[in-house]
This record gives sequence, C-alpha cells and structure tokens, in this order.
Amino acid sequence: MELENLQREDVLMSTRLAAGGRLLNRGKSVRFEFNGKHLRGFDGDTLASALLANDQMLMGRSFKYHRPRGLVASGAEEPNGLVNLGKGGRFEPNARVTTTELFDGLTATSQNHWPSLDFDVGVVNNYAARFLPAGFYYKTFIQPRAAWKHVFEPFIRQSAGLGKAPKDRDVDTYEHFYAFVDVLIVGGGIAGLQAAKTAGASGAKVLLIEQTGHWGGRAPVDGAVIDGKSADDWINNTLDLLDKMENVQVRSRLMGAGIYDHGYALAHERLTDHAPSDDMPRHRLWRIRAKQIITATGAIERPLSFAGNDIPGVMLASAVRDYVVNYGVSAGDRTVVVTNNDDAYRTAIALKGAGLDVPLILDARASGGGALAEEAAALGIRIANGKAIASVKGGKRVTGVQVCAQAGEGAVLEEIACDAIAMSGGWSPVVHLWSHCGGKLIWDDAHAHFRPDADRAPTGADGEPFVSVTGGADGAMSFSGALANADETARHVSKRIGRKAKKATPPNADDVEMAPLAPVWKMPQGAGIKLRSKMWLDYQNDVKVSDVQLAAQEGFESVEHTKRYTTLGMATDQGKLSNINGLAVLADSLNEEIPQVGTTTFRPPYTPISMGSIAGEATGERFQPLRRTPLHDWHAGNGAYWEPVGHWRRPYCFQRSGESVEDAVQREVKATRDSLGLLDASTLGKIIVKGPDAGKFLDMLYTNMMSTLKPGRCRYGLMCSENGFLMDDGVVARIDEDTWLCHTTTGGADHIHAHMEEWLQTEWWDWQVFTANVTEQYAQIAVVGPNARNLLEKLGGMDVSADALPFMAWADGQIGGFDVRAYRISFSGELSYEIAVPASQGRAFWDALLEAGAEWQVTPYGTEALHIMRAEKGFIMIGDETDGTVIPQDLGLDWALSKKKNDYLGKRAQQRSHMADPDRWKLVGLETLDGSVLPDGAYATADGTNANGQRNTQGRVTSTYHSPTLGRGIAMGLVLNGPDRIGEVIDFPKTDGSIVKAKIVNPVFYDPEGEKQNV
Amino acid sequence: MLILHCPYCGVDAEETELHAGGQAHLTRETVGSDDEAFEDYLFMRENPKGVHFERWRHASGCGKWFHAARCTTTLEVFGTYSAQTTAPPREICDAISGKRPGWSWKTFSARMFS
Amino acid sequence: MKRYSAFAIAREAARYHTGWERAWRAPEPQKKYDVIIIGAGGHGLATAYHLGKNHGIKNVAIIEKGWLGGGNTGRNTTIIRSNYLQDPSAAIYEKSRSLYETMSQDLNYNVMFSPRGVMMLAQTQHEIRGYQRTAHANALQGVQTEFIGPQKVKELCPIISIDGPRYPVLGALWQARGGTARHDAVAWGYARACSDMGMDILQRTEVTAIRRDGGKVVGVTTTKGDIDCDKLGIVVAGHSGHLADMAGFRLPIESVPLQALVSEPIKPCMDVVIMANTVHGYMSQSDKGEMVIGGGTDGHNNYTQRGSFHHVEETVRALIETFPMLSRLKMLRQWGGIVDVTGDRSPILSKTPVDGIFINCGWGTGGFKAIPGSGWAMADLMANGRSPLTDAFGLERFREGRFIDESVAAGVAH
Amino acid sequence: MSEVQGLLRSDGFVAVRQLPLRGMITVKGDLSATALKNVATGLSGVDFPGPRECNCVGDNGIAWMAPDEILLMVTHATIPDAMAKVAATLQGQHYLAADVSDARTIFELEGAGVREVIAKLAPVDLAPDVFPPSAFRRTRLGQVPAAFWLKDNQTAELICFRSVTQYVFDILTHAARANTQVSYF
Repeated sequence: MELENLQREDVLMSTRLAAGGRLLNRGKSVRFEFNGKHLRGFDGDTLASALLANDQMLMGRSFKYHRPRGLVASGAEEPNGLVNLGKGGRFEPNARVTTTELFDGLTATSQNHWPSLDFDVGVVNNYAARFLPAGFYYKTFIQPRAAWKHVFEPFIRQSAGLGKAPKDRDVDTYEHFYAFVDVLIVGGGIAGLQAAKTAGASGAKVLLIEQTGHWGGRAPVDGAVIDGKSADDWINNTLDLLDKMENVQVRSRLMGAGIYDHGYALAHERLTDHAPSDDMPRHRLWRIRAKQIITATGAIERPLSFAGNDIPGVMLASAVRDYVVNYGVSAGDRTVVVTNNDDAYRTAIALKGAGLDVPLILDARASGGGALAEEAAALGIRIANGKAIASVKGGKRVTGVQVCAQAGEGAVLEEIACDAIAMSGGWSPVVHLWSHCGGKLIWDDAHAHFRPDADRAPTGADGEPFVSVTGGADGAMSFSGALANADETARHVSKRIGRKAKKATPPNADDVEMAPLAPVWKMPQGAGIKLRSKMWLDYQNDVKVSDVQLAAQEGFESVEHTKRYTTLGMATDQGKLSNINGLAVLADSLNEEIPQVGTTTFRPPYTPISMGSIAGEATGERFQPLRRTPLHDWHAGNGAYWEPVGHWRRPYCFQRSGESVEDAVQREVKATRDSLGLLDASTLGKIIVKGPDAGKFLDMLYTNMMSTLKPGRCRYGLMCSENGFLMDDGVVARIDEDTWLCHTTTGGADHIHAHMEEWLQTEWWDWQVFTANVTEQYAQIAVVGPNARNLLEKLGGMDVSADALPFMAWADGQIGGFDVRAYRISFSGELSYEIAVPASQGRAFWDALLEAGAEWQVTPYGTEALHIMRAEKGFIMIGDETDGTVIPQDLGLDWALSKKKNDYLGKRAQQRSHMADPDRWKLVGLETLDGSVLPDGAYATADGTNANGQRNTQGRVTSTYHSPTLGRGIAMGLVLNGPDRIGEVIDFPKTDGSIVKAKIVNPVFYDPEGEKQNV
Repeated sequence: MLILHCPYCGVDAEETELHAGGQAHLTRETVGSDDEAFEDYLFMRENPKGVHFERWRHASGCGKWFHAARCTTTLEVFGTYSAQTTAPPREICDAISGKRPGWSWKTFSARMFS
Repeated sequence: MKRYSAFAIAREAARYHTGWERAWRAPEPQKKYDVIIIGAGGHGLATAYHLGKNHGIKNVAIIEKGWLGGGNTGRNTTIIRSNYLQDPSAAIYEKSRSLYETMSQDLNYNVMFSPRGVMMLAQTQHEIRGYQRTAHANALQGVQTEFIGPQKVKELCPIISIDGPRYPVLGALWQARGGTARHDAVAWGYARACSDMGMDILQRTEVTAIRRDGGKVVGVTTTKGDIDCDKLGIVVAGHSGHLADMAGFRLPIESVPLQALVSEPIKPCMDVVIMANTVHGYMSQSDKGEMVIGGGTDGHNNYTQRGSFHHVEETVRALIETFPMLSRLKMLRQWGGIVDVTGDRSPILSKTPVDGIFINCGWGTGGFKAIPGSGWAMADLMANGRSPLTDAFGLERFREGRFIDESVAAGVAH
Repeated sequence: MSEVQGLLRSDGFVAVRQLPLRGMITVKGDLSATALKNVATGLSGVDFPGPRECNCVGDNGIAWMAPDEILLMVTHATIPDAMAKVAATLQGQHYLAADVSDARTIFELEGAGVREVIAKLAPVDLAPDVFPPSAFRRTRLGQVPAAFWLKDNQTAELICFRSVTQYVFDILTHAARANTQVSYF
C-alpha cells in the first residue's frame, strides 16, 4: 500500500530547495533545453544539478543492457550522465553532465536509446541479460561464418556506442601553450592550496591547477573549519595570499590530464565550454615542464555492491551531499543512507539540515559509527547497525529498499519506502596521475584502498623522484591531516629543488573522531548468485559482481584478463568507480589478497580530452607548413595543377581553360621540344661544401670522382646509402679550388644536407669541411629548348655561346640586368640552361623571361612534362626508377661508379652476395607492341609459380608515359638480364588479367647521340 | 617526452627539437672487412634493457650531433657528450657506475663486439 | 572441453553460469617437453597450436613471463590485411588473412573477425603509383586488391573528406577482405585450443636462462625451475634481443615504442579500416564504438611502454585533416607497446646459430595481422627445419643484402 | 590580416609584421679567431655575442648560431661589400661564408604579450628571468625551424626560412589573436 503511494508521488520528486546552494547565483536564471524540453536553472549550476532540479533523474541508458541510468556522482567520476551536447559545428557526444557548466541556450539530448529515453527498444537486452553474461560473444555467434559480419556484428555495434557521431566541421579553434615551472600542483582542494602556499613561500615558481571552476574541493561541503574560519573563508584568504605571490600562478578549469617522462605534464584548459564564444579558443592544451609535480587530486567515493544498486536514485553519499550543499538540489525527499564508514553520516546530517527526510541509515558495521553517528542519532535519524540492503525496489526510479543483515544471505527484515539511496563504500585516492609515469601503489588496510607508495615514485631524467602526492590523494582522510600532509610534502619538494620554505605551522582544522571503516565488497556478505547477478560494478558497461566471478571461474585470473573479458573499467569513466570494487571481488573469487591481484595500468588522460585540443593550431591552412617557391604566386595565378612534393607544392602542369591535365602536359612537352620551355627548378637542393678536405669528402659521398672536377665545370653524381642503395643524384659544380656546390633532388635537399653533416660530425670530424644549405637563397629556372640560347642572348649580358659556356659548364654573370649563375646542364635532352638568381629577384627574372620569350611562344611546364622529357632521354628519376631497393648497377650507371676510388659510401655494401648477383633486374626501355601506354607499376610475368603459389615475375615497369614526341607509349623498367634481351617481347598483365605485350628496347628513346643538348 | 642537454650550444632541448640517430660508438666497416663484420656494423644493435649509448642531433637547434648515455627502462639520462669520441668519456662511465653498481663500459663493448 | 554455442549459453543461463569450466588449465611444469615456446602472445600460442594441429607435436609448453596475450597482442589496433608489395610478405600475410577467416570456427571461439575492408589512401601522385604497383603485384600473388577512385572511397567511408584542402584523396588501394578482429579473443581462443590439446601454458613463469650443450639447446631455466626441451621457439616481441642475448646470439633488432589511442565510443559511423600514410595515421571503429587510432613509433630505444606525446599529436592532427568530425570527439585513452624493428622492417622467422633454437620476431608495427600465418609458418619451420613461407625471412638475409623492404610502395608496414 | 607592399602584417594582442629583406650572412669558422670576430663586429657595429645570444641594432647584428657558426646581419644593400670584406679578411683560413639573405624571412612581434605568443608555438621557457632581451634561441616554431630573440620585453624578432613565410605568419597570427591572451608571464 505504502509502496503504491510512492509510485504515484514519483513525479514530484527531486526539486530545487528553497535555500542553499553555495555555488549558485540565484539572482541569475539560465535557460536550457533537454530532449526538447525547455528548462531553467541558475548561474553556477552544472547540467547535472540543473537537470536534477528539474526532476530529471533519468539521463541515459547503459551500454549493454540499455538499463535506465540516473546520476550517481557529482564530478569527473560520473559514469551515467552522458549527453549529446550542442548542435552543428559545436556538437559534442558523451558530454559529462556533472562537469558541464550550465550556460544560457545550452541544448542537450540523452544518448544510447531508441526511440526515446523513457521507452528504449534496446532494453530487450536487459530481459535477455541472463543470456548475455561476461564474454558471451566469445562463446556464440560462431556459426555460420558469414553471420558475424553481416548479422550479429551490425546488431551489436548498433546497440553499443553511446553518443552520435559529429557530422559538421568543428567551428571552434584550439591552441597549445608551453609552461616551465619548478613545482606543478594538480588539484585545487585545501591540500593543493596549502601545498601552493608552502611551496610558494620557498620562492619556487609554482603553478596550481584545478579542473573545476571553483576552489576548495570537498572541504566546504563537508563543513571544514580551518584555523577557526569556515572553509570558504580560509580558501578565499589563501587564494588572495597566493595571488600576491609573484612566483605563484593559480588556474581553474585547467585539468591535469597526464604526466609523462622527464617532468612533462599535459593539462587541458576549457576556455569557452561554459560560455561559447567565437573569438576565443575552445580549449588550450598546456604542455608543462615541471621540475617537481605534486598531485593533490583528492579521493573518489566508492559505491556499494548490493542488488539493484544501479536503479536511478541510487547515488554516492558524497554526491547527494554535493547537490544539496553546492546546488540546493535534493536527489530525493526520502533518502536511505547505506554505508560502511562514518563519512556518509555527513550526508544524512546535511539532508536533515535541509529539511529532507532520512528514514534510515544502514551501517554495515555491527559496531556502528563514531561522533558523526551520534550527531545523526541526536537529530532523530534512525540508525541500523550491521544492516545492509538486500535489494532495491523500483524500475526507472528507486521506490524503496529491502533491508537485511550484512552478515547474512539477504533474508529481508523489512521494507522501507524511499526515493533515493545515498551509498558509501569508502574512499579511493585518485592515483591516476601518480601512476601514469610509473608510480607504484600500496594497499592501505585501514582505509581499504590503494594509495601511492612514496618509496616507488616516478623518476625523472636525473633518476630522482619527480612526482609527490598529498591530501586525500595520499590517503589523508581528515582536514588537518590533509593540510599537514600538504605542508610537509611541499617542504620536501622544495628541498628537492634546492629551496627552503620558511617555517610556518600548517593551519589546523577541527576534525571529528571517526570510527574505523569496515571493508564491504558485497552486500549482504553471503549474497547468493541471484542477488550477485543484480549487483552492478560498472554502471555504464553493465558489469556485475557475477560477471567478475564468472571471469575468475573461467581462468581469467589476471586483473587485465578480467578487465578485458568483462569490460570492467573500460567505459568512458575508465573505472573510476568500479575498479577497486571489481578488484576486491576478483581477489575474493581467487582467494587472494587484493594487493596480490594488483591493479590495471592507469593511462592518460585522467578524463577524456578533445581531439581538437590535441591538434591545437594545426588545422586547415595551418595543418602543415606549405613551402612556396619565389614563383609560387605566379603558378597559382596561371592554372597550376599542384602536386605535393614533400612540403612543397610544384606545378604538375599549367592548365589552360578547357584543357585537360593530360592535354596540358602533352602541350608543354611539344612546346619545349619544338621551341622554348621554362621550368621552376627552385626546389632542387643546393648545398655549398667548402674546405681543404671538401674534395676528399665528396669523393666519399658520391660514387663517382668529384675531387678531379675542374672549377667552372659540372658533373652528374650519384649518392648511395651505406647500405648500398641509390639515395639521391644531382649535378655538382666546382666553384673554386676548395668550394663545390651540390645539387640534390627536391626531396633530398634537407636530408642530404643532414647526411653530409652526420658524416662530417660523427665519422670524419678531423676533416676540414664546412657545409651550408642555400637551397632557398635562389630561384632557379630551367630555360629549355632549341630557342633557349636565343632567349638568353636577347636578354643579353653574358656570353652563353657554346664556346663560352659549353655543355656541363657554369658561369657567373648578368642576364637582362640580373645577377645570375648559369649552369649549362640538361635534364630534358634539349639545349638547356639552369639560371639561378637571388630568390627576391626570382619573380622579376621569370617575368622578364616570359616577356622576352613571347616571340618563341615560351611555355612554362610542370613536373609531369619534365618527367616525360627525361624519360624520353632515358634519364632515371630518383623515386621512380629507384625505390630504396635499387643500386646504381641495376640502372646501368656503372659508369658513374669510380673504379679509382677504393672507398665511398655504399661501395662495401654493393659487394654483398645478393647485390653482386648477376641476376638482379636491370634497367631497359619498354615499347608496347600496340603503342599503348604500359600500366604504371605493372609486372612482367615469367613461367610458372613459386613455392607459395605466386606467379613468377621477371621485371616491372618503373615509369611509363605517353610520349608526345614519339606519339606512342614509352616506358622504363627493370627486367631480369634485360640489357642482354633487347628486342625480346615480354608480357605485362593488367590487374584485370588482360596482357600487354612489350618489347625490350634501349632506354634512350630520343636523340641517343645527344646532339640536341650539346649544340 | 625526453629532454636532453646539448653539449654544444648548452640548450636543454626537448625531444621535438632533436633527431634520434641510433646506437653510438659503432666502428665503420668498409671495403676489406668481412661480411660478418660489415653486417654487425650495419645491423647488429645492442638494444639493451638498461644503459644505452646513443646518437642525437640537435636538429632544430644548433644542428650538432651529440652522444647521450640513457637507461632504456627508466629513461634516466646519465649525461650527454661530444660526438667526436669513439668511447664514452670517463666522467660519464663513472656517473653510470655510480648509479648502476657493477656496470662498466667494457662489459658493454665486449658484448657489443663479441 | 565443453563446446561453446548459443545452446551452451542457454543451458548455463538456467544455473546462472555457475557451470562454465576454465578456458585453459593452470598446470605445473613437467620436467621435459618436446618443444618449448617462450612467449604466450598471439604468435607464440599460434605457433604451439599449429605444431599440434598440423604436425601432431602436442608435448609442448608455452612459457609466459606475465599473462597470456598481455603484450602487443592486446595493445594493437587489430588491423588485418595482406595487400603487401613483396612476394614473401604477401605470401605470409595472405596465409594469415585466410586463416583469420575461419579462425572462429577452427577454435570454436568467436574472435569477431570482421572483413569490413581495408583502404590505404593515396594522397600524392607518388602514392598513387606506389599503390598501383602493389595492386599489380597482388594480382599475381593471389591477393585480391584493387585501386579505387576518390568517389568510391567516399561511398565506402562517408565521414572522410576527399577534397583536402591540403591532401585531397586521389584514390586508394582497397582490400575488401581485410578487416579487424577482437585482439584478446585471438590469444584466448588459441590458449583454450592449446590447453585442450594437452599443451601446458605456464603463466607468471619467467625464463631466466637458456641452457645449451655446446651448440645445441637443452632447455631453459625459469622462475619455476629447469625445464628441458628438444626444440625451443623464442616468440617474444619487444624482448627478442634480451632473450637472444641469453641464448648467446645477437639480432638486427631495435625495440621502440609504438603508440595507439582510442576515442570515446560513438554510434557506428565508419565500417572500413583506413590507413593514411602521407599524413601517417590509421583508424577503424571498434564494435564498442571507439575510434581506434594508431600512429608512429619513437625513434629511440625505450622499454617503458610509454611513448612521447608529440607522436599522438602528429597522428591526431593528421587524422582530423582527413576526418574533420574527429575534432569534437575526445581521446579516452592512449598507450604504448614495444615493437621490434629490423634492418629492413620485415620480420625474422628463422633458425638461429644455436641448434634447436628458432626465433620469430621483428614484426614491427604489423604483428597482429600476421598471428595465424606466422604461427602456421613457424610451426612448419620448427617441425620440418624449413618452410616456403619462412625461407625469405631468415637471419642470413642481412649479411647477404637481400632485404624485404615494404616501405618502397609508399606503404608503411602497419 | 593585411598586406602592405607585399609585406605581411596582422594585429592581434601582439602585432605580427614581416620586415623588409635584411642582409644575412652565415659565417662558419673558428669563432675564437680575432679576424673573424673583427670582421663581424666591424661590419655589424655590435659586440660579438656569447653563446645563445644575439646583439642586434636595427638591421645590423650578430647572432650566435652554433659553436662554429654566426649569423651576420647587415642592411640588404650592403651584402656584396660585406661578402667581399669577409672573403678578403678570412682569406687563407678555413671558413665558409654564404649569403642567405633571400633564404630567410624576418618577422617583428610587438606587444606586451610577445612572450606568450611565442610560448604557444615553441617549446621554450620564455619567462623574463630565463629569457631576457638579447637571449637568442634556435628551435621549433609549430612544425618548422625558427630562431628568435627579444629586442626588449615588448618586441621580438623572429627568423624563419623564406619558403614557409606564410605558414609562420599564419601560426603567429593565430597565436596572437585578440582575446587569446594567456596572461601567464
């Protein structure tokens, strides 16, 4: 009868109290929207407190069984209160309501249900729960084979997941910030504040960070009195004092996310989550280098494991207290408190003080509690010692509890109507940050929790400890204990960095006498399997006591096995509430002590941080540096079809209106061969090598001889890695007696320079050689084609005749009034000059060439035309003919391998059996019989298959083009004994299986005598 | 995220300013050395669980290569020193032996070239 | 061993699942085994499984320092593909992929192999040509892949941004029959099957010495005493150099951390595996809904299983560039594993200078996908002294200069 | 962001200005040699800097780049003479001098928050007591190499490679946007 009444009243529960709410500004009302409902809260509310105040206890559905889920906690540990927050470019899934500050216009929808939060079809999983124990998927869905991917998996994926996937591009911005401090203190509770005060007094640079928007942690809620002042007063005084210290910085809404090696800490700042704005970054990721780190991260209350402990309305005692004291919200009108320690009595007292009904306190300890218990009793609250909850009544909301003896097996003694349950299983220090970088833990029997083991702290670059812990995070469970501990820790830490904090007695707080806690991992002690299957450990992932016991029973004895088998602690809260309880159940099932079973590894971040903040400023145009040549803007304005080459962008070709990329390329080749082309070659590497030993050095670096090169002359050179492979090529010019200028490929510029420096600094450091990478100092333009000389002579200034500047020579001079260095080199087979001018002159010189070249229809060409022309000439291209597995011998470049030198980088490697093997594939030209273009990357088949049933091959295409000059497809490739098989026809299958027949030919397709380039 | 002191320019550089160059104090084998010695030089690496000598380049700094003695299991850095050496200097070895009793450069190199 | 099935679950449900037996026994070590495998990770267990299944060698112990499957098997991003360029790689990875297809049935354990397709994005001309080359090679290797255009990419993966701005997607190498599997389940399934064949899995047992009689192995010394054997397989990714040192030979190996991370779970939005090598990141969505993201390795030796955070930054910003929706997701967890990298970044499956000792290591960042194939081949090698699948992966290749280099196809070996 | 005569400029809580070309010569050699010191100080008119320092007045200055390298700064127009002077003075010694004026871009950052704009992008401690005016640092800015020094507590000069001018301008401008002060230093 009584229960029915409660059912009816259900809708009236959870409202805002007339008074109270220390964090609220009741003067400022805030509008927000939840599941389409328009609601109101106050400035200072979290989304959680505002929803609660609007009687919205039900907030989501669990992961596996889709059971109704309500608030459990009031902070970062909340496993249930997750919502889809915001819209469009500001949409965020899985936003935690307890850490989401309310702002005007906030919109949120609940997650993981269909069609609605109140009626969710997925709940069928709940009715089938008995058939879906831990690891059930491993045992079924095995037959038939195709069913997993096409039937079962889609179903499981659909019912899993939580929030919706964002659809729109993020409209917010993010940034990073580097900070360097002596002491980083994480956590703005009274311990963190005191530690900052003491460390600050030592003169150290201190940064104190707090994840929430307010200071003091639990102390004000728990009614601490410090040095005779209220906690709030002491906190404000301390903040003022810290504010006056030049060497101390305090920052709120800045969460310590992770601690990494060598004192590196990651902190996540939320700048606009509480007040969306277009002109500020949403998040700022701090990368902090600290000599010492103090974690003052407090402790988290543990749930108790009793049947039905996941029904909405069952909350942590501390959370119930927080909502009343901080937000003036009651979780319920009739709240049963259940505990194994004294702290929960504070909740009963606070509720009573707020005029709410506490029908009963169930204290699992036969001996009951201490001073706080007496205070509660004095308030007329009924207390039942040695009693426990047999099971919770209710569906989407608690309606009552069945009481039993903790010692028994759950025989129901009485039934109490209530609409909320405040539970406390004790407190667990927040050891995450301590553990990230290797800090170890010890088990504390008295408080039944793991806390940091100071003797096994994370160590830094000097091998000494660099992380300390204080306050609740260190297991200090009283105010005065925490303050004293903080002062001592800060002094110790100051000493570590060679400073001394002035003497000062730590503040003193009035502590109440606490009776010892009694570990309770199951309620009641002797609960049978039926009850154990209703005791939730992990609310979000639906892991129950019975699941952990099943894992142990099946041999998943390692805590890591159990975690992975049951998914305990793998939810978005990463087990902040469930880990210790689960561990205790596992230990119990294995008949081992909890410390023997050990914990899972704590990994960063402490709570999830936005991907956007990790990327920081590096999005859109700032994603990666884009390197521009001095002519970049001209290219961009003249139809450049870009090709990324490293971080450069080079024009692949210049498209004219209505012209296809292919047509443009063909046009550029013909125009250059027929008359005159221009290429922006500025990206080619240019490295000065100078010194008495420069020649000797270059002889080691290049496979051919560079020391004998005459000043004024150029030579094409090859560079191999010490492992023998061809790594780069380019033209080397000798500038004077002890100076050379080495050209490298575009991709090679930086790493070849680094390669040179490496050998000079680490192997031949006694050689007198300096190098300088001057790649970007010059704009370099290739003037190519039969009219190249005409153009330069028209501009005038220096003698570029065959006699004055023969093939493979260079000279300084002036052309058209520009100071230039002209190289008479050709990568196209045409008469060609490469002209270098200072980068700042590049654009003007380019324009001058275009203007003067108009009479010869001067045609700028891109990288593809360049490739085709070099291929027509049989010149190899690094990255095409080479791929890191090719040696010069494969490419018929033996002529470039000096026989005179007894050593150069790669020479010894090339003597190894496989590299000396005569059967290596060698470079040849390839001509399709039908004139078509061979497919890129095609392989030539040989007869039969290998031992693994793969088709045998005898060669492959390395580059292939349609040659406008020859009007047919041409290709280069590596073929088994190729050079000895000129004229032979081999098969190149396409991926569709059809065969292209190609004849092996000489790789030089165009002007084999080299008459054109040598005029 | 390591920090290493560049012995050339004196900057305490973080990993993102540095380029890791692998094991230090290799002896270059070349023409004339046998296949095994050459293979050792190119591929065989100490890869120890513990004290390691390695090469780093202060890439986005002064550009100099230097050597570091570092523990691969604790990431403790015993010191950094010139790249123009064929063996770690005495003070580095002493620093290591102080922290890792029983350790000595000889046992390292002995294993390295056995 | 009780078979797993829906019926078995229904039967057990009636008694609240109190009747399930251990998935694998917890035996005490015998004095001697025909074969000892060091390392109860995926590769070690798969090797043992195939020794029993293919070669009838069942007097086998698998010795594990920690907990089975506790190493890289349980720390990777679970990608399964075989679209490799070089013949030897394609052979062993394709063998592996095909074994994954029937693994759940073979082991009577659902490893959740999900052939959802693997896509390697081409975002430069160079990558296009590299992947076209791979597609040609695969066609001759019996590996089904195709090079697809950007529109097909967008169809298969709607959340991708194919139009850049920085690196437009120009196409992709698509292997429809690649995918993912539940990594822990692979180790657990093999362990259960090995145990059922009578093999002993010795967890929390550390090998402290490898005992030789002259040039031949005779057994190992462990924290649970001496155990003899005729043949010894070392399959301990991340610790291979250390074990080789015990056995008295050296390896062309360096151990470096590889990092991975997952986002919070969201509803299904991506039903393929994506690898973007130009920007260097790869990603899939787990059945739980997490975006599983893999990145690069550190350049220096490190046994801490903690990488440096800037690698995570590089990976995340790269993926946001290609998947803008990621920006508003949150990183739930990041971790590192230790991978063995060889001189050519390809694995070593080989005899060793010590008679009777075989080694399987050097899988670098690509080990998970290879587990069944590697086990199959390693078992063949240990039983018969050679195997066509392992011939090319011998230790001697470094001396001969005969490398198996996969990086050449613009593909990295993930 | 606006462009004045092709020079980039943006005004956030710190102004980011691209400066006109400055003459820059990379000189490698024995920094203890008097000849080298003299020609450098002679041409720039500033004292020879110690390690990790830069002395610079207007366009003229010397930055200590490495134990065997300085960056000599002069007005752009005088580069040919300066190069000739260096060559003449150091002739016969082992040294390298290269004109890198056009390979570099120089930015000026001005505003009270100049330190924190840089601290958003470079892994460097810019606290006034650690990084006073004339301190010089070669490091990473975002994803590219860069070097900078403070002329005073409000003004910094920053050098990067020419090809990444736009990128460096973009990330500096982003870091200097109004309302994004960190108010840390």
